[in-house]
Amino acid sequence: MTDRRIGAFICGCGGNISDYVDIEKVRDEVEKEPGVVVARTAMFTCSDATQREIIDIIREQELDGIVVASCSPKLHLNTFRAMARRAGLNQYVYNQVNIREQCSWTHTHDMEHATDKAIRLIRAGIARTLMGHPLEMIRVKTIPRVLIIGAGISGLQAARLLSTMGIEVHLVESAPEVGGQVASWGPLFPSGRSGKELVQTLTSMIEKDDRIHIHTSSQVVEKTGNVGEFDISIQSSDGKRTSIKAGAIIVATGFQRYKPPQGEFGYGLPGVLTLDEFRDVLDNSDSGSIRYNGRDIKNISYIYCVGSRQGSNDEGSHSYCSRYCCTAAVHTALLAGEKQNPLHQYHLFRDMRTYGKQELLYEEALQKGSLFLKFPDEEPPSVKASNGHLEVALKDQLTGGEEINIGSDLVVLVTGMEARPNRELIDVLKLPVGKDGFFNEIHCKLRPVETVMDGILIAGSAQGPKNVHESTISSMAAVAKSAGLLMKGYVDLEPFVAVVDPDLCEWCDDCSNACPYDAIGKIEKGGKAIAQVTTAICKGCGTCVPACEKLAINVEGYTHKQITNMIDALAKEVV
Amino acid sequence: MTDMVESDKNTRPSILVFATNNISDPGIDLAGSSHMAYPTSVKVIAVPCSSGIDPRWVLHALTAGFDGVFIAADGTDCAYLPNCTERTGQLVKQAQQLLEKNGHDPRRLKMAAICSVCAESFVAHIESFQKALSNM
Amino acid sequence: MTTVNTVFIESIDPRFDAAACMNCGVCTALCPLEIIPLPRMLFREVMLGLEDKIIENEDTIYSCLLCKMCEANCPAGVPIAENIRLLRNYINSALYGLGR
Amino acid sequence: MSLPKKAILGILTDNLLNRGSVLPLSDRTAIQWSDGLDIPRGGETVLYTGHMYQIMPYLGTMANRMKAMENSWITKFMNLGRFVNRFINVSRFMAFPGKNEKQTYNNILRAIALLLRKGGVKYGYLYEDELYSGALIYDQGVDMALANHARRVRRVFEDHGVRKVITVDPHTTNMLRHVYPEILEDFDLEVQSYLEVLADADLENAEKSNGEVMIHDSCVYARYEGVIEQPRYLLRRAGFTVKSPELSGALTHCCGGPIESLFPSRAHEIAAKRMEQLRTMGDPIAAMCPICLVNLKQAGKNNDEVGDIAEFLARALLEVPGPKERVTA
Repeated sequence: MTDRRIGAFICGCGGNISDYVDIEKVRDEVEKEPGVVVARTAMFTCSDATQREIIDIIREQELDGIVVASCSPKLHLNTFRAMARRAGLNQYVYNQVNIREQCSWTHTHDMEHATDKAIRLIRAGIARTLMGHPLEMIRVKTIPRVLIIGAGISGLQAARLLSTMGIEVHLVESAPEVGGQVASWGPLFPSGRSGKELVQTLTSMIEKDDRIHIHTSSQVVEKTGNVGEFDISIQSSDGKRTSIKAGAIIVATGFQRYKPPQGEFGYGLPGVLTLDEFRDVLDNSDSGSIRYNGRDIKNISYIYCVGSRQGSNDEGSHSYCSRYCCTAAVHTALLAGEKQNPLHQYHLFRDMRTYGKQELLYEEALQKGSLFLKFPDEEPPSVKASNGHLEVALKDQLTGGEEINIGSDLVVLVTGMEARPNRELIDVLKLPVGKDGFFNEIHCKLRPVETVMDGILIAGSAQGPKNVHESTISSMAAVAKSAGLLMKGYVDLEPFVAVVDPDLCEWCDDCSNACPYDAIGKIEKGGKAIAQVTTAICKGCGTCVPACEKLAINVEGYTHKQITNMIDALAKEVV
Repeated sequence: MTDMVESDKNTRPSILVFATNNISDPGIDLAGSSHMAYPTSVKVIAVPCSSGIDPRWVLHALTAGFDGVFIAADGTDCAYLPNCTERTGQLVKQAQQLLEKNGHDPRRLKMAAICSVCAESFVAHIESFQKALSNM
Repeated sequence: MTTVNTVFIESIDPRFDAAACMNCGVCTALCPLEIIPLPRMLFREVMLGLEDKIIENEDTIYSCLLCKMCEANCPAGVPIAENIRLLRNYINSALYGLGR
Repeated sequence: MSLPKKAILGILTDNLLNRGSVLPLSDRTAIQWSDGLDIPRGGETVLYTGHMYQIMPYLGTMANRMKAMENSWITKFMNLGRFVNRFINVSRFMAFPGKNEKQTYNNILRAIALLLRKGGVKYGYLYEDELYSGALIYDQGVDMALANHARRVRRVFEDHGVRKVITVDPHTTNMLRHVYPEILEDFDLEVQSYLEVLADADLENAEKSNGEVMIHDSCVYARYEGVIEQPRYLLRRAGFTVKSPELSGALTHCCGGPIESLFPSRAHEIAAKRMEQLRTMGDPIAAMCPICLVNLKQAGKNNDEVGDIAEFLARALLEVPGPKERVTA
């Protein structure tokens, strides 16, 4: 049998579990499992009092493994890991079994079978614990230097802030100048300062800063190493290569503007412009009038959501909202209204998304006479040229589907953002991108700006459409994350990585080929070639596991033995 | 009579679900938080990524007595692998071949992408899979 | 298909103000006369310069009670009664030649 | 076919421009109510009737005739009517109210005057110098005609050195308090409705309970002028138990009156609908606006069903004959 000493603690969750699962019966059954020396129920296992009781039991009974059957591990895994540590145990001999979200709450009408299921789930947790063993977090040394890719508004902000924290920065920019797209923009909401001014302020700070090294006309071409110590090669347009060591990488490569194909909403006809093109017209018009092609502009129609929220969810489609364009268009209309009065401005929209403080801008535009017309998603407006004018036809939903024809001097297509084509960079960094082409963060709320690659963070619109404000916020988050990582001098990583059984392994390189992160190499050990996992690079995805015919490679916490024993425990009848 | 049917539905056909820690397991949690019902014969093991599910585990589950295995994959949302769907699809094919070789109906393995808010879709998949399994 | 008439828009009294209307429909729901195009749709038609629509709705414009049931409950604070009055004013002077 | 709006509005406008009122009254008709009250002429504070109560008996009978005309061949001749009206006061021929009706409305004004006196309020009256406020013309959006008229009204106040005006109906209150300051520069008279004045005045409570009364709020008082609590307070002090229909106060339902002159049938439908709402309890109904009063009376079964709030207050507080009988000084 086993000499393990496992404690099982079953939570009633104040009725959330105990109303639907007979937790006393569960305890009686679980207590009989081999290896279990103590099984208890509690009303609230997560309460301080119960945690203290469990700690006492762990010490008295000299437990070497614990299972808590309660809510989803997403809620309390770390609570009970901390409890295990306080009791003097390795936190990885603790396993949490979800008998709330995946049992009591979804089987509220069948207590008998819900109880049966709870018993089986806990048995599986016990099986996993029996086959588990203490693990140590993987500690990696870090270099206090950050490589930032992209010197747009996000990258510049990140560089400046990291420097104030005493962290050295290498700023790599593919263009000959820093500043990115914002550098070419006119007045921005809400400060009213121009993008150009904003970038100049940042640039002048950065240029004076000894801790920030700028590499323009350069690309990242190679990356090895791992969090704490990456080795990066950059290549400038003249072919010169430089290698940089950095503890973390911030990807701030930004977006590119959607360019409508010829004919989309009349694009290509004289007087049909994208929002950016119209901003240029405005910036170059004297005050008192707006002129285009030698004509005074009196009527403007804006068509929203061009290149946004279009198409299905297919690869490369623009099914997302570009966030910034509604506000940008409304802001532009206000600027245009200041240049020329009277000016009739018609905004043809699907949904106005001038959220938060930007709502004030929308209200101002309403008050100043901009008219907003909602067209149905499935019936977009049409644009055609007639007698030197443009005619925009739409069905206005707010007048009950009235078909309205607007004679316009200009039609402005409010275009969105799309992901930059970063193929080479994606290959070098091995960063996952979403189907929309933007870089993926791990979780938009729980772990924003972080990627699955430890030590590689994303900032600004490289992650998805953002306005300048949101971009700088996200770059500050990336700064906080990277500084938090580097200023300690080391980083601890979860130990759920792949491990090779040297007895079973006979190096065939199948696992190494399967690994998406190049984390597996070959070494000589005991006179034979075997696979070796670089733990700091391994993400623990387990892709190598099914590749190995010999069952010689496992992911800690999810070993063949653990999984098959869990399956057996789940399948076994409750007598 | 109704109790009988309800109870039968809860015990058979039994399904083992492989879910992923970051995406599909939270989706299944959400089904519970929303008090959606699916049979108790459905049990979940969460792993880091669906591309790491070993076909031999699938065979083991059917040998151990499960009637079917459902892989709740991350699809294109996977934070580990951009081509996770492809890889998992490949594994499903391998696993189905393995099942067939061992005398099991390959349709006893099913895969679908379940995202972190796909609670309804998960329950619907389970329902249709159970129906399909009952007819095998 | 109706065409936007900017000349008409400019001839309406500039005090006409329905900009804040968000088309919630409270006005329509509360109208004791149950006048359907009043006031939200009518106001949009004014702002869009659909002059034909305004003339079509002449009777509606004069049958408003100005009781302000809608205005007092308008979440956007649109001065509905005043707008109606200004539309009457437009028709009186442009169509009836009154008050000159 | 509806009534020809152009012709009707034309007559009303012409009357206001040429004769100082939409439905010109003789001086005698306008001031008859004050006979025997010995109200001082002019003064810093004046009671201002705005002719609304005095016009009502005429408007009521005229509307009835118009309603009969609404779908008839006579409508064709309305344009001719407008032409003739420039020389002869057509509206006089269209409206011949009965003596009793005139007396009812005059008595309301007398009641108001006496209530104010009882409350210790000192005021004068402008007699034949008083002018109509132009409310109807304002509502119909004939702004140019109104501006001219408003200047005339202001001159009357200036000539008499008036500083404060006590109004007797919601429409005149709104015109003087909110509309005039919009259309006239530096128009800053203090304007209060007699209900507001009385609520602040020193009135003794009634000694006995006077039963229940259903209150009908005026749209203009409730939603334009915020006068909601005062009438209730006064009725309670006068010993009434005040009932309110479901739609009351700021949510009060219109009586239909404002469209009486152009769409009499529609106006009567609205009045009937409102009467249904007010009648649920079977209590007497108190209106506080002459337009409401005339409309609801028309929609009501008999003359007793609806009364003016001033009549209720007078009956309870003045120890003089009630609404049906004549109020004497």
